[in-house]
Amino acid sequence: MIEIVPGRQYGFFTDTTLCIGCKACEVACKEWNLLPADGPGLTGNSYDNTAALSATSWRHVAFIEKIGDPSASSGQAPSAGSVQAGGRATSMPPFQSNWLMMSDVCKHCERAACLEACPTGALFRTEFDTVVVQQDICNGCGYCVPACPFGVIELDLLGDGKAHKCTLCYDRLKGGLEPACAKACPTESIQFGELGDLQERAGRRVGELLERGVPEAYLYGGPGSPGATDDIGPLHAFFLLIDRPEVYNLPAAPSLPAKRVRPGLLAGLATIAGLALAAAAAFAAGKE
Amino acid sequence: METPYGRPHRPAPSPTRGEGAPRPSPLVGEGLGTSALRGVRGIPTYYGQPAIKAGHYRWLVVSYLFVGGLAGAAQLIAAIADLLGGRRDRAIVRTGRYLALGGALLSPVLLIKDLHTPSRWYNMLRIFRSTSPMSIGSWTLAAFGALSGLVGLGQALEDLAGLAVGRRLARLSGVPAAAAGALMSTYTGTLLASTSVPLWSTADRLLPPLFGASAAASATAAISLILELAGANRGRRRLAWLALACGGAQLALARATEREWRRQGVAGPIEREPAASIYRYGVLGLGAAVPLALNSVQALACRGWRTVSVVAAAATLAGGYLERALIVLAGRDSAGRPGDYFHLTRGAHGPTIT
Amino acid sequence: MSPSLQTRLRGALRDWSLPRQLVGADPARQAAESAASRRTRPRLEDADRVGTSICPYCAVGCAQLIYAKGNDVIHVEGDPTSPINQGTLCPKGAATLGWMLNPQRLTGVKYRAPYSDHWEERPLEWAMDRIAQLVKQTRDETFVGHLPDGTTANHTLAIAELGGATLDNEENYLIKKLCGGGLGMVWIENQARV
Amino acid sequence: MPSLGASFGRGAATTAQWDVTNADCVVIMGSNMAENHPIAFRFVMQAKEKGATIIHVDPRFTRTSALADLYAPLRAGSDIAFLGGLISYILERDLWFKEYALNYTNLATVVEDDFKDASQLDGLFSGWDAESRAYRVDSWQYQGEAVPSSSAEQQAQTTEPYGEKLKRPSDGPPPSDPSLQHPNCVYQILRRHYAAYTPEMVERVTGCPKETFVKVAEAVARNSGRERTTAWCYAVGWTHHTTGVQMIRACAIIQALLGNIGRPGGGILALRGHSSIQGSTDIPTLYNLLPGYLPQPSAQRSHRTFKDYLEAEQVPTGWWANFPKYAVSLLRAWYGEGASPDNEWGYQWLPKIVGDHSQLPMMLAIGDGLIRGLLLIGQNPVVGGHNSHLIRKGLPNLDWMVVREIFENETASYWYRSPEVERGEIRPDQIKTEIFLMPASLAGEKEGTFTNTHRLVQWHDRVVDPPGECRSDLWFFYHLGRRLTALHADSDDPKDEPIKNLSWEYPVFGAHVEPSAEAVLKEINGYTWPDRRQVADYQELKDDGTTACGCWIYSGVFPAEDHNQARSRVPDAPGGPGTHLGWGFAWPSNRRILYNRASADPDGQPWSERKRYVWWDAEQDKWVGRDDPDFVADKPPDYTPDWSKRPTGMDALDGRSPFIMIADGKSSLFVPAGLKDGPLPTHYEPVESPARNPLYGQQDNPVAKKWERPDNPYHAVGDPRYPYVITTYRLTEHHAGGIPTRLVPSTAELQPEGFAEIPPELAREKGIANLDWVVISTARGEIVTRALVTERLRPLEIDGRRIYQIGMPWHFGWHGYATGDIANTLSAIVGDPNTSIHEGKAFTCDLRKRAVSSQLSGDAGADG
Repeated sequence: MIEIVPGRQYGFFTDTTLCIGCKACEVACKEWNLLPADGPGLTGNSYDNTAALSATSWRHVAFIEKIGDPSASSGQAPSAGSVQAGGRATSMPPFQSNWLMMSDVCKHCERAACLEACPTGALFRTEFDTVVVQQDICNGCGYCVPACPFGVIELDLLGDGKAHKCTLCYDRLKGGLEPACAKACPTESIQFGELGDLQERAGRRVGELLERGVPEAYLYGGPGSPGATDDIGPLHAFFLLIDRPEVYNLPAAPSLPAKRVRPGLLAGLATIAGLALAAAAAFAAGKE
Repeated sequence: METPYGRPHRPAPSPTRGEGAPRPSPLVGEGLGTSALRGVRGIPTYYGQPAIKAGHYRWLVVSYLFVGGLAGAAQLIAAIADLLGGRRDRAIVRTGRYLALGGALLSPVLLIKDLHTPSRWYNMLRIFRSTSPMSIGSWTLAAFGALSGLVGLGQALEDLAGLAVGRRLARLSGVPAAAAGALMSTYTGTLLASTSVPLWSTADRLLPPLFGASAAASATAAISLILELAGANRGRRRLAWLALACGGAQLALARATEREWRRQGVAGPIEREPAASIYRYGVLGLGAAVPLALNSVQALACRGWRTVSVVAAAATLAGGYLERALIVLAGRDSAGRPGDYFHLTRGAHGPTIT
Repeated sequence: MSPSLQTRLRGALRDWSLPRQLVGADPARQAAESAASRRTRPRLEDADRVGTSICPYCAVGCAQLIYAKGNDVIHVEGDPTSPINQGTLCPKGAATLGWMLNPQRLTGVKYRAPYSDHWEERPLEWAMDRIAQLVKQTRDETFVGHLPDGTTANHTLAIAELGGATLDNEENYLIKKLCGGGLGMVWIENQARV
Repeated sequence: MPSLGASFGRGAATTAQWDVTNADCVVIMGSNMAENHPIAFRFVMQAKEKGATIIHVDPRFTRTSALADLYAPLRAGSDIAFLGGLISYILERDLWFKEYALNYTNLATVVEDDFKDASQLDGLFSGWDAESRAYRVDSWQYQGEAVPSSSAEQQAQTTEPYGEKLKRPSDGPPPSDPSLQHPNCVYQILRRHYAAYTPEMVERVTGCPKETFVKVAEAVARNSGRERTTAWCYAVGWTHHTTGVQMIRACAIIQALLGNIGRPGGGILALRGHSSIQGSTDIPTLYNLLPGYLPQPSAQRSHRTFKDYLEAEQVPTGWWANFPKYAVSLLRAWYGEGASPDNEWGYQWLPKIVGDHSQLPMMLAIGDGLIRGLLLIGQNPVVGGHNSHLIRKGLPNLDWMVVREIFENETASYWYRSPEVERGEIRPDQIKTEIFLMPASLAGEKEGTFTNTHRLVQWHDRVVDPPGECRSDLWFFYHLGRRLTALHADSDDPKDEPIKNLSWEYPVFGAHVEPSAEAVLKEINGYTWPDRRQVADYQELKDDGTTACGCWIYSGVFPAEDHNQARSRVPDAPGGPGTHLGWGFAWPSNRRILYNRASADPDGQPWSERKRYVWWDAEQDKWVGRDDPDFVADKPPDYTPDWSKRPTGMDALDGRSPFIMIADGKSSLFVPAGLKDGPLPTHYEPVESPARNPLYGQQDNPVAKKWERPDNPYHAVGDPRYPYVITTYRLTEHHAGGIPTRLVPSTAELQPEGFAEIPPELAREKGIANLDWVVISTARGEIVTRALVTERLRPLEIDGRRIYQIGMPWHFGWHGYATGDIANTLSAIVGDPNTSIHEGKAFTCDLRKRAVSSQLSGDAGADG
C-alpha cells in the first residue's frame, strides 16, 4: 500500500509488457468515476472498441496485432514452422509481443499544454502534482482540446459541455486511496506510486528486459526519453513500450504549444507597427 | 449519488445488419502484415486514428477572428488618423471609432455563444495566464471593450453635442485603445498557433502577422466602404494607399505561410478540394489580388473612382473572412491526419528506437 | 437579481483567483484551486458499512468489498487481503456495481398467460402460490411409483430444473433436496456441463 | 470431472490457483486463461516473472498466446493427438520421473491378457460390442482382479457391471511387474498405444509444426522431476468435445508420468466458468449425483434396496470404503425423524434415474413434450444451450416455465422476440405456456457461499436488501417447499411421503422472511443426531443414523456452532507458508493441494528442498508441512497391509499410496473402470470434421452421445457444403450467456456486437472485407454477423490439405446494449459419452459474404 501525502509527486507507470488487454482499467475507471458508455461500436480494429481517450473514456487499451510478420516483432527470423503455419509466429519473444496491448491514459505532463492553455484556471495542478479539470470552474471554452499534444482531453458535448479527462482519481488520492484503474489492474501493468520510485523501477525494468531478450524495450515519457521532449516531460503517467511510439498512436517528440505564444505575439505586433507607420505616412502625407 | 446507469448509454448506434458503415479495413487487400504498423512517409499510424483532437471551433470563432481583428485595426487606424490626419480625415476617425465600438460589442457575444457552459463566461476573467492566448485574449478584449467604450462615448459627445471634452476624452483613451486594438488584430493568430494542430502550429510566426495584415486590410476596406456608401469619402486616395500596404503585406504573408506548410509537410488540408480552390481564388485572388490591382490603379492614377473603391473594399472583406474560415476549418482536417502530426513530431532524428 | 444568480456570483467571487494571483500565489496551483477541489473526498468515506463478498461472475473466486450507505450500494472493489485477487478485479468483476445498480434489473414478477402476447405485472405471493399449484398438479399427473418391471422409481419425468452454477451452495442444496429428495424430480441439471 | 476422478480419485482441480506461482513451466491448453480467468492468470505472470516458461496450445492466437513464450497452434479437437504425442515423446526418450511413477502410479500394474488397445484394433479397444455400441470392460481389468472405479461417480456412469471375477482388491495388491517387461503391464501398453503418435503424426493431425511441438515437449520434460515442476491449466476448451474427458485424461497421464501431481507448482488446474460451478458439482444440481459425489440411485443398476445400493457402490479398499457413513448421514439430513433403519433411512424416497437426464436430452425432452414444467434458475439455454433453434421451437410445448433472473433473458422472451417469431414459425397466440419471470438477487443482496475453481468455499455477506421483489433463490425454494409441504400435509398417498417427510425447518429473518443460509450451511457441514452438535470433520460421520450431513466433503466448513470457516479471511503474511489455510475452506478438510503425500518421496522425505511441501516427521510420527496432509496423518511411509487379514478401507493401502480415493492408492495411468470410451485416451476426430482420422479407421468416438434426428442433423465427414472448422468461445469483456454484461454499459461497449474471426487468407478467397456482414451456416441453422478479419487465426496444413478455422464468441443475443446473432444456433446436440458435455469447440460450417439486399435470416435485433 502506497502512502499518499500532499506535496509529493504521484503518477502512473504503465508497463505494456505485462498488459493482457483485459480492459479492467477502463471499466474500473468508469465505475468509480460514474462515466457513461461512449463506445464507437464495433471498430474492426482488433479488440479495440474504445478507439480513443475521450471526455467519458479516461483509459483506453490499444491493440496492435503483429502475428503476421514475426520478424517485425522482435527481429527474430520466423521459425521454419511458423511459415508452414500460414506465415505466423509460433515462438514468442519474451513478454507481450506479437499482439501489443497498451492502456493509454492522460499523461499528467510536467508542463501540461491543457493547463497552460486554460483561461479560467479550471485546469490546475493538484497537491499531488497531477493535472485536473475543476468541474465547478470549467466553462467549456474548449481551448485545452486542440492544445493537448496527446489528444487526451475533450469536451463532453453530449453531456455537461465541460472538459473532462483522467483526474488520476483526485478524490481517491485525497482519501489516501490508489486510483481505481491501478487498483483493478490484474497484472500490475498499471503501477501507481511516487514518480521518483516509479521512474527508478521503470529504469530497472527496462534493463531487466534488455537482459531477458527484449531489445526493443524503452520508456516513453521518462526523463529525456521520447514523449518527454520540449519541457513537456517527464510525463507523470509514462509507459514502457516495445515498438515505435506511433504504433501506439503516440507522438515521438511532441512540442509545447505555449512556447509559440511569445514569438507569435511579437511577430504580429511588429507587423502591425509596420502597417501603422504606413498609415501614419499616408495620413501625414495627405495633410495639406 | 448520480449513477451513470440513469444516464443514456450512448455508443454510436452500431449499423443495422447489412448497412455496415464503411470503415478502414486494416487487413484485407493489404496482404499479410500488420496494418496498424503501416503509415505514410514510413511512419506508422494507429489504424489511421487521429492522434490529437481538433476542438470544436467553427463559424462563431471564425466570425470572431474576423470581427475582433477588424475592430482592433479600425481603432488603430482611427487613432493614427486622429493624431496625424487633417480635418478631412475626421470622417475616417469617426467611422473607425464606431466600427471599433461595434466590433468590441459584437465580439464577446460571439465568444460567449461559443462556450459550452456560457453561464460561466465570467470565469474568463477569473485568472490571468500568460501561457494562454485565450487568457491573454480575454483580458485584451475586456480592455479593448472598455477603452473602445470611452472612445465611442467621447466621439458621440463630440458628434451629438459638439462638446470639446468629448473630443479630448476620445483622443486620450484612443491611444491605449489603439494599443489594445493592435493586440486584438494579431493575438488570434497565436491563439491558433499555440495548439498541437499541425496546420496551425507550424505557422506560429506567420499566422499572427497574416491575421494582423488582413485585419488592417479589412478595417481599411470597411471604413472606405462605409464612407463610399455614405457618399462622403474624401480620404479615398489615402485609404487606397493604406489598403495597398495592408493588402501587399497580407498577400506576401499568405504566400509565406503556404510555403511554410509545404516545407513542413502539413499542407495537405489546403491542397485538397474545395479548400484549394477557395484558397487560390477566394483568399488570394478575390481577397488580395483584386483589391491590390484596383487600389494601385487608384493610387497611381492619383485619383479614385467610387465603384472601384466599393468593389475593392467588398472583395477585401470577403477575402478576409474566407481566409479565417479556411484556416480554422482546414485546421480541423489537419488535426485528423495522424500522418502529418507524426511527421511533425518525429523528432530531430526520428524516435530514438528501432 | 435571482437567488441562484446571487449564489453563483458569490461563489464566483469566492473562487476568484486574480487577487490570490496578485499576492503571489501560483496561477497553475493554489491560485487556481476551486472550492470543490478543496472539498472533494472519495465517496467510500460516506459508507456506513462494508461487507465481504465474492465476485458473482467466473469461478476464480475474487473477494470483493461492498460499500453501502443506508440500503444503497455505493461502490464495489477488490479486497486487497484476498490471496486470490489481492484487490484486483477483471473487467467483469469491476462492473459488479453496474450490475447491481442497473436500472434495467427486474424488480417485480412478470407473468405471461397462456396464448397471451404480453407480460403482466403480478404480485410475488400470487406467483408463488400459482407455481406451487402447478408443480403439485404436474407431479400428481405424472408420478411413477414403479417401472413396468416392478422396480421402484418414485420419480416424475415431467418437471425439470435447470441452472445452479451461478447459485450459492446453500441454494443448490435446497434445490436438490426439495426437487430430488422431496418431489422425485430427476431432470435436475446446471451449467456444469455447458 | 470424471477424467480427473478416474485418474487421481477426485473430480476437481488438484491444486490452488496461487500455487501456479511456484511452477517452473505452465502449459495452458484447452483454455484461454488470460481472457477468461484474468485474475488467475496473474499467477502465471508471477511465475513468468520468476523465469517460468509459459506455453499456450490453442486453435486461436489469443490474449493468452500474446503473453506466452511458446504458442502452439492446433486444429480444434485434435488435442489428444498432441497430448498422445507428448506421452510417446516422454516414454520413448525416457524423460519420465521413474521413482515417482513407479511408486505412485499403476505403471507397473499388469492388465488382463485379452486386453487389446486402439493401435491393435484400428481405433477400438477390446470388449467392443457393436450391437449395443458400448464396451464390455472385463478385458480392461487388472489381471485376475475386478477393479472398482476410482470414485462412485464414475461407477454410476459405466454402462456395464463388471464380469464375475475371482479376486477383490482386499485380497492383495494388484499384479504388477516392476521390471516393466510384461507385455501387458501398463508401461508397455502405453508405449504400444501411443507408438504412432510421432512428432510427424502430430503435425499431420493437428497442423502444429513439429518443431513447435518438440519445443513444447522439451520444455515440459525439462521442467519436471525432483527439482522442478510443471503445472497445466485447462478449461472448457477441453471439456466441450465428444472426447473431452479423454483429453483431460491424457493430461493426467503426462502429469503423473512426470511426477507433477500433489507437488507445489505442479498439478492440473481446472478453470471453471461460473461463480459456483465447482460447488454445483459438489452439491450437485445434476441428475446423476447426490451431494458429495454419491451416485443417484438408478433403475438401470442393482439399486433396488439400500443394501443393494451400498454393495454396488461401496469400494472395499481406500477411502471410499466409508461410503455407507456418508449415504446414511445424507438421508438423515434430508428426512430427519422420517429416516430409520426400518425404512432403509428413506432410501426408497429418492427418485431413481432411468437414463441420461442431462441438459442435452432435456432440451429434446422438452421439445417432445415429455417435460411439461421447467424451472430455469439463472440459466439462459436459448443462448447457452446447443442447437438453439431446436430449443426455441421446443419451448412452446411446456405447460409452464419459471425463469429466475436478474434481467429478462432470451429464454424468457423467446415467445415474442425470437427470430422464429420474426419469421412466423412461432406465434404467441399458439403458445400455451404459462411463463413466470421472477426477479432474483445478487451476492451482496443475499448471504451464502460460492465454491471457486480450486474447491475454495467462500462466504459472501448480505450487505443490502435486494431491490423491489428481487429474492434469493434460497428464498424461492424455501418458500416453494413450505407451500408444497402445506399442500401435501394431509395426503395419505404413498407417493407424497418424501415431501411430507422432508425436513424443511430453517430459521428465517427480516421483512422478506429470508431463510438463514448459515443454518443451511450448518446442515451441509453435518451435525450429530438428534442433539445437533456440529461435526468437526467427516471422520466423525457414522452409518448408524447418529449423524446427519448434507455433503460429507464439506464437513469442516462449519465445524462449531459459531465458526463459519467459509467466512474466515486470514491470509498468510508475505513469506508465510503461502497455503492461506486461514482464508475460506477448501474441501476436503481445508486441503489446498490434493494428493500432497506425493510431494514427498516413497520414504516420506521431500523430493527436493526447492519443492518441499508435506513430509513424514519421524520424531512426531506424523505427516507435517505447509498443508493439511492428504493421507492418514500417522500412517508411516513404510506401512504395508497385512493381506492375511483381508484388510479393507485405508488399512488396505500402503504408506506409499498418495491417491487414497482410488482402490489401490495409485494414480490410474490406465483406467480399468469408470470410463465408457476406453482405458486410454485415443485420438478421434470431432463428430463433425473436415478430415478423416489419420490415425485409425475409427473416425470419431465410438460411444459419443448422438441424438441424430431431423431437427438435429450432423454433417458427414468432409461434407463439401460445410468445409470450415468453427470454434465458439468467450471474451474477457462478456460473461457466459451475456446477460450480466450485455446490459451493463461499461462492459457492453467494450465488445458491442457479435462477430466472427476469419483468417485473411479465407477472407480474401471469399471477398470478405473487415466488418463486412457474413452468413455462417450449418445444417442446424444460419446466422448473420460481422467479419473480424484477423491473422490471429491461421490456415493449417492438415494431412496435406489446407484447412481454415473460424471463431465466434457465443455471448450474444437480442437483449441489451451489445447484441448479435446466437452462435449456438449453429451448434449441434452431441456429447461426450461420460459427461454428456456438448461439442461446441469443434464442428463444421459454411461461410459466405452477405449480399446487402438479401433477407435477414439471422437471430439478432437490438433493443430499441
